[in-house]
Amino acid sequence: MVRIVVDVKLKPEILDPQGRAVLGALGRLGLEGVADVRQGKQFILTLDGDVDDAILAQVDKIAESLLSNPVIEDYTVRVDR
Amino acid sequence: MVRIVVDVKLKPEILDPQGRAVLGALGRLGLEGVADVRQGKQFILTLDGDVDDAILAQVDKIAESLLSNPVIEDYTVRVDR
Amino acid sequence: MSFRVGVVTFPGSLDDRDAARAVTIAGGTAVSLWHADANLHSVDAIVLPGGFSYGDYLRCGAIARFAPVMEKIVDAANGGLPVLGICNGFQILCESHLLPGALTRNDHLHFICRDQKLKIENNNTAWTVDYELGQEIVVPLKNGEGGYVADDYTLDQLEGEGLVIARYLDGNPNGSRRDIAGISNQAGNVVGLMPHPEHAVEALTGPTTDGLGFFTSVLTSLVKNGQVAV
Amino acid sequence: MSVDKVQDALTNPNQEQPFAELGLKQDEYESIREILGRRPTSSELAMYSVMWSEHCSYKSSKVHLRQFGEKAPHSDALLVGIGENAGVVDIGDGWAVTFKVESHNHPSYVEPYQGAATGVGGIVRDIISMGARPVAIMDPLRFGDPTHPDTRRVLTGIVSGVGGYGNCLGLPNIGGEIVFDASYQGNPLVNALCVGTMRHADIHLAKATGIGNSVILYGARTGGDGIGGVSVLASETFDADGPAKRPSVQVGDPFMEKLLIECTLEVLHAGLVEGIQDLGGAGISCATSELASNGEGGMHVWLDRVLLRDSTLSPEEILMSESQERMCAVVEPKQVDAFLAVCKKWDIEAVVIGEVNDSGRLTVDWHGEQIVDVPPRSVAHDGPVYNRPLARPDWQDARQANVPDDLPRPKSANEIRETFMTMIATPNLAAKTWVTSQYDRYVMGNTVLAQPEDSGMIRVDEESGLGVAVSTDCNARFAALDPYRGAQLAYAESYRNVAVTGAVPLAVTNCLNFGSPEDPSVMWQFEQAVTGLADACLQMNTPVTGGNVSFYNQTGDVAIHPTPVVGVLGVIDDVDRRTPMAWAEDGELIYVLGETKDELAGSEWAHAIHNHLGGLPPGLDLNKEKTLAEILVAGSRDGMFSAAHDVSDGGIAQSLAEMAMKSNIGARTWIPDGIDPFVFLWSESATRAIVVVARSEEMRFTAMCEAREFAATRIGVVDSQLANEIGSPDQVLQIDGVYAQSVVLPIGELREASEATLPALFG
Ligand SMILES: Nc1ncnc2c1ncn2[C@@H]1O[C@H](COP(=O)(O)OP(=O)(O)O)[C@@H](O)[C@H]1O
Ligand SMILES: [Mg+2]
Repeated sequence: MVRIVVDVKLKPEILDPQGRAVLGALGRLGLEGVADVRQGKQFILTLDGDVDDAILAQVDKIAESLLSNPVIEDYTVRVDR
Repeated sequence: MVRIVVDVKLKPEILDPQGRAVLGALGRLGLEGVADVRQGKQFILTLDGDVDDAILAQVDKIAESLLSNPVIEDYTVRVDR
Repeated sequence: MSFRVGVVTFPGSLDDRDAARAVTIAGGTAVSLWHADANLHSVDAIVLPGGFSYGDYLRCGAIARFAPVMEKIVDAANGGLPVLGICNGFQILCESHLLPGALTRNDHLHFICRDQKLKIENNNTAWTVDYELGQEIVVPLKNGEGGYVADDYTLDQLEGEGLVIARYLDGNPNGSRRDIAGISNQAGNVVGLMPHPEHAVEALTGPTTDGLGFFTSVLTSLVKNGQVAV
Repeated sequence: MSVDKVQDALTNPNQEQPFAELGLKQDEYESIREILGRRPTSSELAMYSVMWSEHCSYKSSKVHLRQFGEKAPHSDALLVGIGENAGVVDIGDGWAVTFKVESHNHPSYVEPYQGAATGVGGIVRDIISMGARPVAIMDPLRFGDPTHPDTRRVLTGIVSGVGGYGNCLGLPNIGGEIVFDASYQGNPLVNALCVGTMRHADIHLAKATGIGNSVILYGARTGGDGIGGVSVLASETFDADGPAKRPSVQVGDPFMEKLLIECTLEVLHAGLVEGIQDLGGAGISCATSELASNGEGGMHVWLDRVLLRDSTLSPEEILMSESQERMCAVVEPKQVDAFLAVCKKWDIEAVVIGEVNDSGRLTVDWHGEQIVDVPPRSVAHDGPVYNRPLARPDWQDARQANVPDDLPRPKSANEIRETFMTMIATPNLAAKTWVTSQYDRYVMGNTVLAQPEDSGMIRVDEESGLGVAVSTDCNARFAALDPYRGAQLAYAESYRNVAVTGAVPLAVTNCLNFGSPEDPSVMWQFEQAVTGLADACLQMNTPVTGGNVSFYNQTGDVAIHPTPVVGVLGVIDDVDRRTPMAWAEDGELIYVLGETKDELAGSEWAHAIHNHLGGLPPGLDLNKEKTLAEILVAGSRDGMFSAAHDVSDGGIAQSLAEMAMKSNIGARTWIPDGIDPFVFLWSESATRAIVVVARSEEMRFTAMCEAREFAATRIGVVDSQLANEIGSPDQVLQIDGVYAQSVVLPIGELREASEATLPALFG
């Protein structure tokens, strides 16, 4: 069993209200020195068999078209064995 | 500038309707062989200064109390330099 | 004969019956379309209604975009078929790249349901011809992810070409860039709108009947364009 | 994995069993052995333990709840009564309505979001299982001290959970309650009510009829949810590595529930279903034993066919799992394919897990071996019944003697104004918009009235305008002072709220939230409340159609205030005739219906200003309540009222303020002769309402009240010019005759104060 991890985050120029809310809360909880907080999503795909380049290419396409919205988000794909 | 990454995911025994919805869509998009999909959250904290053990301990506490819900979620904290 | 306006039901669509009712009150014939259909049943216009298609757990509209019916709708819209996306429908139109930009989590992080004042900024689209330019209307707004975003270039372009069709008045309810409540494509046949005109078509159940204009507009413009023989 | 088979129970009769860990008493365990004539298998033990729990068997409340049946008024409207998933009432024209309220208190304290979400999910499935389309939900909620730090966690989570689930399901939220009281600190109450509509022909019951029919489980897969206790059994049957971890919290999937609604209605309308049952508490144990017990008495189940989310589940766990979003249907063999096809259309998994037979037994196999063989009635209906000791608490007299008469009251126009501003902003009276704007009230397009109106109102028939109104109410402080009258006052308020909108009250549901039944004081409160409610329903001719009991709402020795939430459903022939709460035009006359007495015990004023709870609750004459309702309904039908609003929490002051804020039109009002201004404004005497009458209707209106010998006092007139006259830029509510002075309240100032409270606390 192999796991493919897709991380999706908002592009830096897009406002992240959840990150901002966390940032505000951190201050109230006494954690100083945090300049910025961004919240992202993570998808963990567990595959039955092994991963080859064809599958990775397919996952990459799905990450781009389904798991992220390229207008506002960036993504990365990595294999976690 | 250092980044602390907090990954939050649902405990394995907790139902993840979001992951299930993605799993269904993957099938329709023709990606075979995916046994399971889980969706998690990622918080990326950017710090002005460096990170020491005291700060990490503080972040750990915040990850437990604010960023995750220990009743249904697990979290990990890592430093990304 | 009367105009056939298709209302698409995806699993998780919620306001499909409301949209159909609005079409009927406006004088059209509502035709229900199923997400798995690869056939538009020769409708003259289409409404993508509000709701939570496929649960919207991933990103609103992200999964619906891949529904078989959407392939046909994208082609038809590019060919000039009038399409109105309301709320979740707007999100689906953006995800399908029929409209630019995206809709993101409300800046206050809460779902919000309230009666919202809007200003009609373009009465030249298939869905707004029955309004006056600058007309102020009140219709319900209800969403968790209604903040319209696009890069500055796109926003400037939308504004420059008059493609913003409605803006929020009396307070921006969700952090939308430039108070944008709805936009259209260049041809004016595809319109996306975050608030819900279909909930403002009867005095008894809506805050006003101001929303009816969207549904009468499409009938008016179909006649004008001679797309349907009366 | 070794499984405890029926055969093992015979060959190994004296094996020790962990019945106590499963919550069974020694004598309960003995009676299971007696029923079976042997020791139960571990699967049977699992089934009995969960079905005989307080939650499922009503063992402590049953003897008292019987009153709802024994004192049931005769009603032709009642199509299905207590005992089914939800009661059904006839509202005319071939339409029927089903409604029920249920609690999800304990899970909502542990995990507020999911607890509240799954609470909504559960009650909605009860409504679907009657064959109805769910059309609205309401959420009566109780929280601890608003300033306690934990209240924020609990409230924000519960509100997002109710909204998150209900909004995604596409059900308008048309009302509810939000009340704060320190007694709920460790025991918030989440009661959820659902209303469904159907044609008479669509009514379905939970029965397994027709020998040879298939039993189909459909919806979400079964996981290890809500089986805390039974892991004792699982751990015994597992090998060395032990079972996987079981979730402590159930997670709701509203999208799955939405599909389940559409799919279920489609199979019902296609005539593919003989009997149907939702899966809630006790999961498959409950569904199969109830279906079999209500039907022809026999059922066989192949448990290994159940589709699982977690393959490590033991049969005991599968029997008890409370995984959400599942349903069970009894289907004729020739219709099974058609049934499965509809499921497929909606992308719902379904599997035949059993068959109806005439064995009179419920038998369950696990991979070819029999693990359960029981009489279904003994599991589902013949559970233990307790007549628990009850005793009037020793503190009750002292509490009733501690009257509020000596509490300092405002004594000047200035002090009245100050009290006014404090009271409208106190958390219990403040605007609840911050919460209710997180709920979709428009979806389905049939919401005629929703919060902050007195009742939620839904149009049932778009052609004729036939509709229903529903309200839920309970002032638990009144019930703490006197549970019998407190329950009746809750009933009366709910009844009045329905009548105020112009609907005729027809039927009742209730959710009885109490402390531990093992405490005789609590049991006494319970018995008093049930008796009060049953007596009121009999006298007012409104049957109780169903409800729910939630016990053990207490922290240590301290129980919550007894909180019998009462929901009343009314019918209105044409929703176009409804009476809203906001007045509309200059010159309309403002009347108070009913009499105001010095009744401040248990009032919001005593609570908010003095943190005082003592004395006797307001008096109640149900005959007068009925007359008031008749006036309200007749006035609505004859078009006499432009607005009406109930008077309850916060008294007349609060009602006038709410009407002024909703309409944003000024009014000149006055204190009638012969009554103290403070008492007039904040007393919580029952059986009162404010009505707004067009001048042209005044004669007809007063004649109607006189004919019925019901007090009607003119106390004001709608006047948008008043602001101009006194040079106020804002519309004003003016009260004359306050210790010979006028109190002027700009409506904007009222609204600001009222709307600021909740966001300041929880925003
Ligand atoms: N307080 C009550 N008043 C009237 N009926 C009640 C009350 N509590 C429970 N009931 C009835 O007892 C029956 C069993 O309740 P319950 O097990 O909660 O049903 P379900 O499992 O369908 O939710 C139902 O018909 C319910 O309406
Ligand atoms: Mg039930």
